Amino acid sequence: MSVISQGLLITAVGMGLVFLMILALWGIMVLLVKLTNKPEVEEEAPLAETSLGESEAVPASHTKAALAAAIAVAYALESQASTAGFAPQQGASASNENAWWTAGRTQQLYSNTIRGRNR
Amino acid sequence: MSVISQGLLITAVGMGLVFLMILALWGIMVLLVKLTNKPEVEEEAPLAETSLGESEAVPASHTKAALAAAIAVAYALESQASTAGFAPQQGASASNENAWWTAGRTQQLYSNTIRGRNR
Amino acid sequence: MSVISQGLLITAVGMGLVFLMILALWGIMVLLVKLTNKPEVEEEAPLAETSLGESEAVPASHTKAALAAAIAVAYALESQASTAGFAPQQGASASNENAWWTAGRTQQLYSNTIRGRNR
Amino acid sequence: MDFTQLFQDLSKGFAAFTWGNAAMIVAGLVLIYLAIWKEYEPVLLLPIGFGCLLANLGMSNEVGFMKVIYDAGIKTELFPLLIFVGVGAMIDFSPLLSQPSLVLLGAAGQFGIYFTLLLAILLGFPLNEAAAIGSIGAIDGPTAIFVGERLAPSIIAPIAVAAYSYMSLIPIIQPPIMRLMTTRKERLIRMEYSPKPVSRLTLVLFPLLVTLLVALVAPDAAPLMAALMLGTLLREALVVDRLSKTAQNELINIATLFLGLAIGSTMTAQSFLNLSTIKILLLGLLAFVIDTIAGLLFGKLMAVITRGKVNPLIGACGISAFPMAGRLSAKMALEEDPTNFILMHAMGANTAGQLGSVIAGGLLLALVTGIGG
Amino acid sequence: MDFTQLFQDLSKGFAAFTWGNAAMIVAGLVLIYLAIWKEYEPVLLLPIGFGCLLANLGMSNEVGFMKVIYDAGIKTELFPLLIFVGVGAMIDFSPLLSQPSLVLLGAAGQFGIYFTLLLAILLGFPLNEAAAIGSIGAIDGPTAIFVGERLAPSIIAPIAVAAYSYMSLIPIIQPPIMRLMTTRKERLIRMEYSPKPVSRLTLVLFPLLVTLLVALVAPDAAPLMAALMLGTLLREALVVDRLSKTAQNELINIATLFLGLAIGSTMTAQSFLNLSTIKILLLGLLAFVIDTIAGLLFGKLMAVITRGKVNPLIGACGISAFPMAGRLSAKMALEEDPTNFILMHAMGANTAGQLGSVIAGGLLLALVTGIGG
Amino acid sequence: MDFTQLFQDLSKGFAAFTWGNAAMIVAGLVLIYLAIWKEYEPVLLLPIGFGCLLANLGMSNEVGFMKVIYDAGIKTELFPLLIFVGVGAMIDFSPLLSQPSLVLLGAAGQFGIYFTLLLAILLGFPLNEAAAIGSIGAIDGPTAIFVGERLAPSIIAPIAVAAYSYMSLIPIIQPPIMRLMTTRKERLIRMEYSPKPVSRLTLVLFPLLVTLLVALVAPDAAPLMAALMLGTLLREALVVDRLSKTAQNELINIATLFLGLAIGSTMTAQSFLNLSTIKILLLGLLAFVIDTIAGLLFGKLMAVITRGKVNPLIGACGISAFPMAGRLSAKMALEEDPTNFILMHAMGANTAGQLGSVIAGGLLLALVTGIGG
Ligand code: NA
Ligand code: NA
Ligand code: NA
Repeated sequence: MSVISQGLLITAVGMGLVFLMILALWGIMVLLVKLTNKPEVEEEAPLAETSLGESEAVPASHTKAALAAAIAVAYALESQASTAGFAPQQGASASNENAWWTAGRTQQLYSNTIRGRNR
Repeated sequence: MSVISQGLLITAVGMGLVFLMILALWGIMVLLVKLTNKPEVEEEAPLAETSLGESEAVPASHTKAALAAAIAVAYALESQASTAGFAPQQGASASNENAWWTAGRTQQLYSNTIRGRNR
Repeated sequence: MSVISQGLLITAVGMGLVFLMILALWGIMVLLVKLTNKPEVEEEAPLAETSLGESEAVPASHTKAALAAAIAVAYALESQASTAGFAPQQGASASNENAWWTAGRTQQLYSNTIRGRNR
Repeated sequence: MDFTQLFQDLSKGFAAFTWGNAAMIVAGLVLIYLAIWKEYEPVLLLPIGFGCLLANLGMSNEVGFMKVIYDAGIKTELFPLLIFVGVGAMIDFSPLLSQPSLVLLGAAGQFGIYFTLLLAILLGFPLNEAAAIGSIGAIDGPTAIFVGERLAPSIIAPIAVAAYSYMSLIPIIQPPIMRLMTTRKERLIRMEYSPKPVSRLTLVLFPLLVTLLVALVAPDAAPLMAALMLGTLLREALVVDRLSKTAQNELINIATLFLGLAIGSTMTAQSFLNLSTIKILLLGLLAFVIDTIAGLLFGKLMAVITRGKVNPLIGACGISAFPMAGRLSAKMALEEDPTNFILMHAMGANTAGQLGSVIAGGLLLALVTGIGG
Repeated sequence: MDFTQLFQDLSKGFAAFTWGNAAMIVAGLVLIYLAIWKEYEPVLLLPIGFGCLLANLGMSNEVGFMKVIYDAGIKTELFPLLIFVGVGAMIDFSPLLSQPSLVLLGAAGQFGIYFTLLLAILLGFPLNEAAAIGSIGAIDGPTAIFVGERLAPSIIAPIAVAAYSYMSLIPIIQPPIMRLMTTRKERLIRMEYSPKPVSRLTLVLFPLLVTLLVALVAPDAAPLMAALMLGTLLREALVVDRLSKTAQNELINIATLFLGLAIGSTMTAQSFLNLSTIKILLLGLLAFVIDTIAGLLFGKLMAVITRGKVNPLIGACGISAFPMAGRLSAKMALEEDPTNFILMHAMGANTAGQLGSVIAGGLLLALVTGIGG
Repeated sequence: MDFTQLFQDLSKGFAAFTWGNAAMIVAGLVLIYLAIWKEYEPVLLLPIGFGCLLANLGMSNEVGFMKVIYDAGIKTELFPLLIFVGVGAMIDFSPLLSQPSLVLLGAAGQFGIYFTLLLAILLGFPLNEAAAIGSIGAIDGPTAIFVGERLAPSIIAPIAVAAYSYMSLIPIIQPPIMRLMTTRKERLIRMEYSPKPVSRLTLVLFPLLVTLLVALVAPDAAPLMAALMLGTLLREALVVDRLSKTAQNELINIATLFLGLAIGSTMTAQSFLNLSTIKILLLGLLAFVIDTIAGLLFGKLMAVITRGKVNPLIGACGISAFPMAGRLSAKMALEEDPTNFILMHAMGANTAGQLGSVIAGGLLLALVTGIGG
């Protein structure tokens, strides 16, 4: 068999297997998430309020809280820079999506730190 | 000689020697402590008072000081956790025993940190 | 050739080459500094004033600033001790010489830390 | 006493120096320049550049202390693996696990590997070298070095240089392709934030299952994947902070420094200054472009299938290049619409690309050994 | 072109996989579960468990990168020694030095070693293996691995697993024995806080003298004791903080991670799945029990001799298992009387047990080599 | 069963112990004493002293784990180089670059090397050993070990001990010579603070150019200089903080600890307790004195040439011994005039001495190999 035929064979088999394995991975992940995560009751909002403590007017405090969160995340990002941390929280929790959203806003504000020095 | 006889011999000689060496160690330690430690004059209490500065009523301040010490030790224990530190003070000093006592109280209060994560 | 003649030869050639290389290094350094450093406008004094902000009476504030700087440097030296840092600033800047001067004063005040523990 | 010999001994440094060495030193200086002033992957390009200097000043990986380092870390494959333990401890797989379908993007971004392999064969490279060159398309430094070192150690230097240089050039290479391949409407697509929480159990079981799967199906990728997943396990276990931090700091720093030096020390004039190197560098660039195009096309396909619920930009993260590609895609979406945050999805696709790259690298190894060996 | 061979090459992962491997993978997962959710010595059981997975997925200590790590750290005995340098830098010997008589408790807690050795011989193990199994009774990971690796490297895996697993099970194994063996009155005994201060000179000379003594009398234990005492010296010197901190952090973390992986990588199905392993695990458990009983009995003896000035509970710390056993004894005393703090005495006895274990391990090596070799 | 053999095996520690060992243990204890209570270079003298203890208790560099460490780090020359990477990352060359003429002082402080070499030849040492002894005059630990290990590994122990001991004794050795060689008027000379700023580009190019120059002209010094300059490059690049900090901490700490132990482990009674050692120690002291005198004379010459713009005290920093010598000179100037700060100039001369020492060490290697080899 010529080298180019070998190459074509490798390409066909290789990409096929890559897709097969990724599909297998997909299945495993779906199954895994389904088996290991029970539906949870919403518990974020009250928690956040409790932890902030003094939230009186909802809209205002919400803005403030978001700002505070953004600053906190920015600080966390900054301080995590040395370990190339890029995720807003280690060990995703129930408030996962909000954290990412906030991180997005923060990164926007601090866009000059996106390409950090230490990676 | 059968294997079991060998085992018995090893046991006899081994435990004998372990005790001998531990006794030797005992002697060395007693001697070492005696030779390297001169009798010291009590100097803790005044030191403690001086360092606290404003101790007026003895019993009250004592309690406060103990509490402060307990908190300090708790904090130290917490922050030493990453190096599996368990002793209240590095390099024992004259106030050795008080520190241990305080550490005991503190560990009691914070018993959930006794089996720390990092060891 | 006798060993001592060899030694004398090595001494002559060796010290000669050391001086030659150091001279070469001198030339390289002079050239390097000349080529890579453009003449800069003085910008220290205003900067310092701006950063301090509230300097009213020059002599008094100068003393205070020097003291503040000395304390800051002392603190920096102390905290850098673990990495054997001895220079007042990493990456020399335009205010290079002042920093060294201050460091000198500080080291004088804290002379007992000159022979640090960790080097 | 022989003065001639003394002079020879003193001038041996100059005597061994060639024009080729001078050229390579310039190349090393360029790498160092890119590292320091352009901040292109400085932790790797700086040591590689300095190693290149050393290699052409009589301190190549064939003598002395650089040989010791090279033999200890590259020949044993230890450095790439140690780096992967650290990288694994830095990766958060929860974005991927909360949106498992993103994993498909990690497959598409591997087309560049095989495309480059074919092209390299056409350019006359033997199969093993062509495959090693293809591994640049994994767009993942440790994978490329691991695969390259096994298949064709003689061309490991240009492969590593291409892999790391282009990876650091991602913010320059990808955006034009992204703009060309997607419509403004597509780039404006907002992606729903999945409300699915990911439990600790999931995050712990995931690395174990992936290790198992890959070790069985693509055993040649097993060491790489195992190292990566070990790092993730240390991270998600939450009970071994000591080890997780060590992996993310001392271990990866030391391994990175010496890996860079060791790779650089193979860049001697005689091994690097030839037509092959230029071909490899060009093929590597092509691999990056093809990977990006394939990823974007697959992203567009997913956008169509999901009826506009997937922003095709995240297709470009499937190439790996973790975490730069993920950040870049999110940034591109923000440029179109400053309120469109797709960072989480981009990172999900990016980690999928990381997994896909390791798997593809392992399969490549197995196939080339099986067919060509 | 041979498709059969290609298929074989692709399926080699599956082909080599046996039911035994599956069983061992389950075992590895159990270790990981215990590490993460039960927090049983996670820094060791997690790497061991993961190494076990690797070993049964084609990455044992006989091939590839795990062989490199195993040969570099276990065969050379370097990992246990590096760990001991770190442990030494964490140990404060002042509680022991201010109450030297506590050192006697460190001898009693070694009976388990010899008892287990005898039992192992009765169960048919050859002398070297029996002694290696006995070393589990030292109740100290590095000592057991050091002794086991020299006497019977083929059974190092079950020995290490037993040593570390049971050590982490101390809070479950010891309390019932402690309650059974001591009366409530004994457990209520308060111990005087010795007012003797310990000078810096004492703390510096102590590790030097111990090194000297052990190197002369039990030279086989010398490397272990020297490493431990080096750590203590770095700690107590007070002038080399840099080194002391490095020993307590980077050095011990890196050594622990790789020791765990390397030990785990010896747990292949063919070496681990046999009757011997089960016997070893049972004997190991027995060793722990005997050690505890002997320690408590000796504690009771000391209580009698000192006329009730010694709380027998601290006898249970003489087994080593530093620092878990020390903490546990103090906790048991607190459970009886919430104002009875014996932590300092318990730690003194515990450090004595650490010394005793190393000495006993070294003597075991010498005796078995001398008699059986 | 042979009880005699058992007894022999148990008493082998005592049996191998000689009076020589006892004497060397006392020597080791003296080193430890100097390290801890006199704080003479404790990070090195403490491990060396402890290594000396081990060497004379059956754990020399010829057996067991100390052999592993010695072979891995000293024979491969890796430890001195790793230490130099860390030292380089700690050195700030801007004082030198803002006053380039200070570099001349770095040449003068190397006379001691050659003077000692000649004296050693007169005392009957063969050429290679004489040159190795001369390397003590480099007054730089890693350089002395690097050169000594290549030229005469059998006397590496006294060389290393002399180098580090006297280096730590700098505050005792130099002041009397400084007072004797300089007038009060000279010591009162104030030095202008150069206003020249040093740009980042300068600081980055400097290590690269120095590496180039030394590799071409003194290739034998190339590894040492390359390691030092790599550290400086990591520091001044400003973009690889991770690597710079790792070099300054973990890397140098681990290398220092094991270098010390390994050097100490060569100090067995049979290799150390002889007349040669005493001669070497005396010659080493002389080397320090000569270096200081030569440096001061050169400083006086510069004072004359510059018409009193150079304080001759900084001549004493050209000997290397970074950073102790620099600090000491500045302190001596302060003693005469509490407002005369010459720390920056002293540090410039001191870093020049560091460069000069490495260069002189490399040339020594080349010359001895060329002439004597
Ligand atoms: Na890829
Ligand atoms: Na024990
Ligand atoms: Na010198």
